[in-house]
Amino acid sequence: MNEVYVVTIGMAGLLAAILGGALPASSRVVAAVALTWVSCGAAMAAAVSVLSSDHVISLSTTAILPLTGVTLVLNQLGALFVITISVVALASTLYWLGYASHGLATRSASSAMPLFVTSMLLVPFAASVATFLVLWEMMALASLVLVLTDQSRREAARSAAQWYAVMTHAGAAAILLALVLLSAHAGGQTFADIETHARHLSGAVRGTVFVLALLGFGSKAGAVPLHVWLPKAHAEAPGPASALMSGAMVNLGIYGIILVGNELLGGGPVWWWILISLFGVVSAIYGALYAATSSDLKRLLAYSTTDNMGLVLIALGASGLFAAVGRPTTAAIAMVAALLLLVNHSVFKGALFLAAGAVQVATGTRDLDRLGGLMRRMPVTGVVFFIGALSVAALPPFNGFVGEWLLFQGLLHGLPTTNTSVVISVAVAVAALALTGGLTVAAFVKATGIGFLGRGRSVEATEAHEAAITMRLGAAALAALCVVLGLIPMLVLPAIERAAASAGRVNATSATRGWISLHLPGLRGVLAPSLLAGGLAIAVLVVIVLRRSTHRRRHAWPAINSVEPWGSGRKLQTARMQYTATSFAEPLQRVFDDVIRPSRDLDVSHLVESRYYIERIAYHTSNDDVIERQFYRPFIAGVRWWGERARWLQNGSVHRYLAYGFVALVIVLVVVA
Amino acid sequence: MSFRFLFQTLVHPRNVVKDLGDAPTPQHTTVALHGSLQIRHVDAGSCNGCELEVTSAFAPVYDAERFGVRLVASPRHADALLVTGPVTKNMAEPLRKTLEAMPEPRLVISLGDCAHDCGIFNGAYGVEGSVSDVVKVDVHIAGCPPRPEVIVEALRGLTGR
Amino acid sequence: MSQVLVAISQVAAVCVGGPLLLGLMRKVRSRLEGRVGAPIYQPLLDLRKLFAKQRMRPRDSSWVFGAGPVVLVATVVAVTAVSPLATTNPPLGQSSDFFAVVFVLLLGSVLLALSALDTGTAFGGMGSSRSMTIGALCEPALLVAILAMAIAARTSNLPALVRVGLNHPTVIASPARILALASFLVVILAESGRLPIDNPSTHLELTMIHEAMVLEYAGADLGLIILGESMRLVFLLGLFVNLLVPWGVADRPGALYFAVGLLALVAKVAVVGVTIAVFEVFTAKMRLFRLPELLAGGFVLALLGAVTAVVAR
Amino acid sequence: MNGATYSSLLEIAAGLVILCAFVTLWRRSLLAIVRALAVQGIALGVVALVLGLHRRDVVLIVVGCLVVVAKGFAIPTLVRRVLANAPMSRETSPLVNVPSSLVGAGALTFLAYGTTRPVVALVSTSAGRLIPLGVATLLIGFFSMVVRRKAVSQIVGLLLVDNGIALVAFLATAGVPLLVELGASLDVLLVVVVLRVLAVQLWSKFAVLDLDQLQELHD
Repeated sequence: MNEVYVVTIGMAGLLAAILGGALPASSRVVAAVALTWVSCGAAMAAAVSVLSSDHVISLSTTAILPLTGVTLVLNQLGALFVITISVVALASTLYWLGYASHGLATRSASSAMPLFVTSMLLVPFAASVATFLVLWEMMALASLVLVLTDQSRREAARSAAQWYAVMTHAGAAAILLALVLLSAHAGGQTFADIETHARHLSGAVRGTVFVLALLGFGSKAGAVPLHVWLPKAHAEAPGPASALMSGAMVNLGIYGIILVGNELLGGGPVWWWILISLFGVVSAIYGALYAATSSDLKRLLAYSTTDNMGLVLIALGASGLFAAVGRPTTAAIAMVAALLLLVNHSVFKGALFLAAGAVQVATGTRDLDRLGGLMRRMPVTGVVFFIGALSVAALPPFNGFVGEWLLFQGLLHGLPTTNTSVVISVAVAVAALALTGGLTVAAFVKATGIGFLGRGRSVEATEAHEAAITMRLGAAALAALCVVLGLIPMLVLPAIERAAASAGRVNATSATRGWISLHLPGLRGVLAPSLLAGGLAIAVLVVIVLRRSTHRRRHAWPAINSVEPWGSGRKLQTARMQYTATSFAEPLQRVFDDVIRPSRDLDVSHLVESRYYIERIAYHTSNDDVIERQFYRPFIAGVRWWGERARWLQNGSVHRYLAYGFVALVIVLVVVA
Repeated sequence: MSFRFLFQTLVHPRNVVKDLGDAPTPQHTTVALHGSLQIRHVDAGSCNGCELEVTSAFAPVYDAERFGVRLVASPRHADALLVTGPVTKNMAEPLRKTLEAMPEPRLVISLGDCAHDCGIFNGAYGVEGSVSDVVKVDVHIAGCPPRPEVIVEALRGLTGR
Repeated sequence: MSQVLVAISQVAAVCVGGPLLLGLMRKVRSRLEGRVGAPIYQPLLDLRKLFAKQRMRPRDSSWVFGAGPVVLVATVVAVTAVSPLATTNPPLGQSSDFFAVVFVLLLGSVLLALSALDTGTAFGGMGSSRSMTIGALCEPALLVAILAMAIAARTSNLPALVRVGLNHPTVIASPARILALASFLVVILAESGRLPIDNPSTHLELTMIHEAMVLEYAGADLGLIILGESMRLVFLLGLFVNLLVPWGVADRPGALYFAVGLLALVAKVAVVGVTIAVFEVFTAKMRLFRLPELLAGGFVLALLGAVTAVVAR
Repeated sequence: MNGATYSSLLEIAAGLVILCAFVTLWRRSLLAIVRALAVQGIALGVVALVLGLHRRDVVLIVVGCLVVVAKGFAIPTLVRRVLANAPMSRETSPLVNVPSSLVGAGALTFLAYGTTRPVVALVSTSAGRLIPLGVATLLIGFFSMVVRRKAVSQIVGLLLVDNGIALVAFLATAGVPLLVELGASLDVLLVVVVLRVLAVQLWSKFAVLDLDQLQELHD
C-alpha cells in the first residue's frame, strides 16, 4: 500500500508537469490540474492513514537517485504538513483553472505548478539528506519559475525573482551545510541513522547544525532579518502561486526547523529556544508593523506571513523552553499551539492571497490607494477576504483566534518558573504577541476597509468584475474552512496533537480535550468557540429582528433610505476624498517613525510672481523595508564594488587565464610539499 | 477647587433661570419626539446675532438641554434643522443637502426675522430668499434676534416637556 | 433554566444601565458646569425616539455598513450574558475566558471601524484610522494586564479571577492586580472614547475619533451604536469594579443573592461612572500624537504588574 | 501584623517606589515629576517602617521616619525651590521620546529582574523577592539621567538611583546601619544643595537650565 501512495503522488505530479509542458494551450491547464488533484488526493490518503494509525509509511529505493538512493518515510508530523499543503494546493489549483487565462497558461507555468505542488507534498516524506535536499531544491526552482511568470510585463517581478533566487539558495546552502555536517558526524545519511547518533554528538556540533538549520529554514519561513525576499516574491508571484508559497511553502520552513531541532537533534539547551523565540519576536513585530503601514495589498499579506511565522516561532521557542525547564504540560500546549497556528495560517492566508489575486486580475492593480468598493462589485471575493481578514486578526469565531488563545494559555501557565532567562524571554514574547495582535487588526481593517469597502478610487476599481467561478470556488472553499476550523477546532486538534507528540517528544496527545468546548487538562482554561459563536449568532439575530421591528407600516417613509454620503453640505464630493491606505496608516506610521524610518519628500513650487502663492505641492512617501535598505543594500553595494575591482582579473586574454592555472598549480604543489 | 464646592455644584446648580413656566402645549404633533429633540444648526447667512442667542439658550443660565434638546454634529443624528439668517446664494444648496441628509421624520425650524423674511437683507444681491423659499419650514421662532427664553419656549413646545 | 434567567437579567441590566450611566455622567458634567442638565433617563428617551426613525445608508455602501451596529451590540450582549457581573456563577462560566471576552469585544470594534470605512467619506476613514491606531496601541496594555492578573490567579477564567478576589483579598491588594487594573482602566477609557483620549461631545469633525465613525448613521442604526457603546462601557466598568472590589457579587446560587449582586454592581459602576465624569470635567483632551505616551504608560503599568506577579510568586 | 498583611503592604510600598520611578519618565511637567519623587520617598520610608515593625527593630523604624521626612518632604521641597526660578518647568524634548523611554524602562525592569535572581535566591525572605524592584529603580534613575536634558531631571535621576539603592539595602539585609543610610542621604542632600546653587547661578547668568546648552560654554 505504501508504494501505491508514494508512486501515485510522484507519477501523477510528474505526468502533470510533462502534460502541462506538452499539451496545447486549450487543454494543458485542465490536464495539469486534474493530475495534480490525483497527486494531492493520494498524499492526503497517505497522510490520513498515518495519522489515524500509529505506524509510519516508509519506502526506500536505490532506483531513482544514483549513489544515495531515495528514502521516504512519512510520520505523523509530516502527515500533518502533507494534509495542510494538499488542502491549500487543491483550492489553489482549482482557482488556477480560472486564473490561467490571465497569463498563467504558459508551458513553463503549467509545468512548474504541478512540479511545485508535488515537490512540496513530498518534502515531508523525505527521510534522508540527499532525498530531502533534492526535493527541497525542486520546490525552490519550480516556485522560482512561477515567480518569473509575469517578468515580461513587470520589471518588479524580475527583481523579486532575483532576490528570491539568491536568498533561497543561500538558505539552501545553509541547510545543505547543516545536514551534511550532521550526517558526517552521525555517520549515516538517512534521518533514522542521524536520529540515533545525533544525541551523542558534541554540543558544539549540535549547536552549529542547529544555528545553520535555523538560518536556512528561517529564511524560507520568512523570519526577520532573512525575510527580504518574501514580500517581493509573494507579492509578485501570480495569484495561485503566491497562495501556495504563503500558505504552504513557508510551512516547510517551520517543518525544517522542527525536523532538525526536535526530531533529528532531539531537543537542545535553553539558548536554542531563546534564539528561536528571539527570531519569532522580531519577525512578528516587524512583519506586523510593515503590514500595518504597507499600501500594496499583496505586500501587506506577505508581511503578515512574516508576522504569523513569527508567532509560530514564538510558540515553538516557548515549547522548547518549557520542555527544557521540565514543564511538559505547557510545552505540549505551546507545541500544539504552534502547529495549530501554522495550519490556520495556511488556510486563511491561502484564502487571502487567492482573493487578492482575483482583485489583481479584476482591476489590474494591487495598490490599495487605487482600490475601493469591491465588496459590491465582487461580492464573493469580498466576503472571502473579509473572513480571511477577521481570521488573521484572530477574531472569534474564526480560526485564527483559537491558535492565539492556546498560545496565550501556554505562555500564561508556563510563565511562572524559576529559570530567569525563560521568564524574561517568555515575557518579552507575550509583549510582542500583544503588540502584534493590535497591529495586525489595524493592518487588516485597512486592507478590507480601503480595498473592498467605500467607493472605488479609480476607474479600474469601479468597473471591476467578479472573478471566474472556479476562482471564486477555490477561494471560498478555504474561507469556509476558516469558519469551520474556527467553530470546531477539535476537527484538527487530535491530528495536531499526534503530530506534536511525534515532533516534540512531548506527551501532547492529551494536551486538549473536549468536543464542544476546549479543555486544557491539568490547567484551568476552557474555551468554547462554537458556544461563543452560537451566542453571538443568537444575539445578532435578536438585534436584527429588533431593528427591523422598529419600522411601523404606517410610516410614510421607507425603512431605509439610500442617500449620498454626508459631506458637510459641500457640493462636490468625490471618491478621491476618502481616506486612502496611506492616510489610514499615517498615525501608526508616525507613532513608529523611529523604527520604520519612512522617507518623505515634500516639494513645494511657488508661483514665479509671488512666493505667497503655491503652484504645485508634491508629496512623496515610501516605506520600503528598512532592513533591506540598511543592511542588504550596503552589502550588495559592497559586493558590487569588489566585483568591479575583480574585473581586471578577467580581460579575456587566454595567456592570463593560463597563467592563473599555472600559479594555482604551483601553489597547490607548494602546499602539498 | 474644594470638595465642598464640588459637592455644592453637584447638588444645587447655580445661575440657572429655574422657572421657565410649565411645559407649553405641544405645537407640532405630527412627529412623536417623546421628549427628545436633536438639532442640527445651519447658519445660512446670519449676522451671528441669532447664533449668540442660540448659544445662550444652551448655556448654563437657560440650559435648554434639561428639556431634552441637544445640538448634534451630523444631520443624520438630527430630528430638526435649525436655520438662522437669510439664505445666501452659496448656502442654498448646502441647506437643501443638509435637509436631504436627515432621516424621517424631520422638522425645519427657522429662527430669527431674517430667516422668515430676510429682514434688512431683503433684496440684497447675495441673498437667495427666506428659508421657506428654499425648504419647507415647520416652526418659526420670531425675533431679531429672538430672546433665549423664546427659543427655549419654542423648543419645549416641540419636545413637550 | 435559572442560568438562562441569569443571562437575561444581566443583559437586561446592562442594556438599561448603559444609557442610564451615560445620562448619569452627562448629569454630573452639567452640574459641574453650573447647569441643571437633562434628566438621567434622557438617553433612554433619545433611544426610544431613534428607534422610531428612518435608517439611512450611503449610496455606495455594502452590507458591512448595516452589519456594524448589529455586531457591535451583539458582541456586548454575548459577553455580558456569560460574564461574572452580578454573580460569580454566570451561564457557561467555565468557558467565560478573559481573552475570549476581549477578542469578542474587539470583533465589535473592528466591524464598526470597517463600516465607517464603508461610508466612503473622509470623516469615516479618519475616525476609523484613528480608532484603529488607538486600538492597536491599547491591545498590548490590555493583554498584558490580563496576563498579569491571570498569572496571580493561575487562570484567565473570569469568574475565577473575581472569586480569587473574594476569597483572598490580599490578591486584590497585590501590586500586580492594582497595576494591571490601573492599566485596564486606561484601556477602558481609550476604548470607549472618553476624555482625555477622545471627547464624546465634540462637534468639530477634525478632532473626532469615535464620533467621526458614526457620523453617517441615523435612526435605529445610530440607536444601536449608542446603545452598544454605552453597554460596552458599563460591561467593562462592571468587570473592572468586580476585579477591584468584588464584594457584593453573588457567590452562591439563589435569587436573593443575585438581586443583591445586581444592586451592588449598579452601585459600584455608578460610583466609578461619577468619578470618571468628575475627572472628565477637569481634563482636557490630549493631542492625538501624545496618546502613545499615555498608552505606552498603560502598557508599562501592565508589564510592571506582570513582572511583580512573577516576582511575588 | 500578620504575615499576609505584612507582605502585601511591603509589596504595595515597593511597587509604589518603582511606579513613581516610571511616573518620572512618563510625565513631562517637572513639578509632577518632583511630586512623584516625594511620593516615592514616602513609599520608601513606609518600606522601612513596615520592615521595622515586622522585625520589631527600633533603629529601622527611626530610619523609616527619617527617610519619610528627608526624602518625602525635605529634598522635594528643595528641588521645588529650584523650579520656582525656572518659568518653563517642562521636560519638553528629552533625548529619547516618552513612549520609547517607557518601554526602555520596562526592559530595564526585566534586566533588573534577570540579574538579581542569584541575590534573591540567596536572601530567600518575602522581602528579598522584591529586590529586583529596587535595582530597577536604580537603573531607571541612571537611564533618566542619561536621556533627560533639564538640570532638575538630572537631580531627580540621581535621587532615583539613591532611592533604588536604599530600597535594595532595606530589603536585602536586616536594614542598613543608621549611620550609613544617614550618610548616604546627607550626601544626596549635599548634592542637591550644590546643584541648587549651581542652578541658581546658571539661571542668573544664562537664563537656561538646559544642560545641553552648557556645551556651548566649551567654545
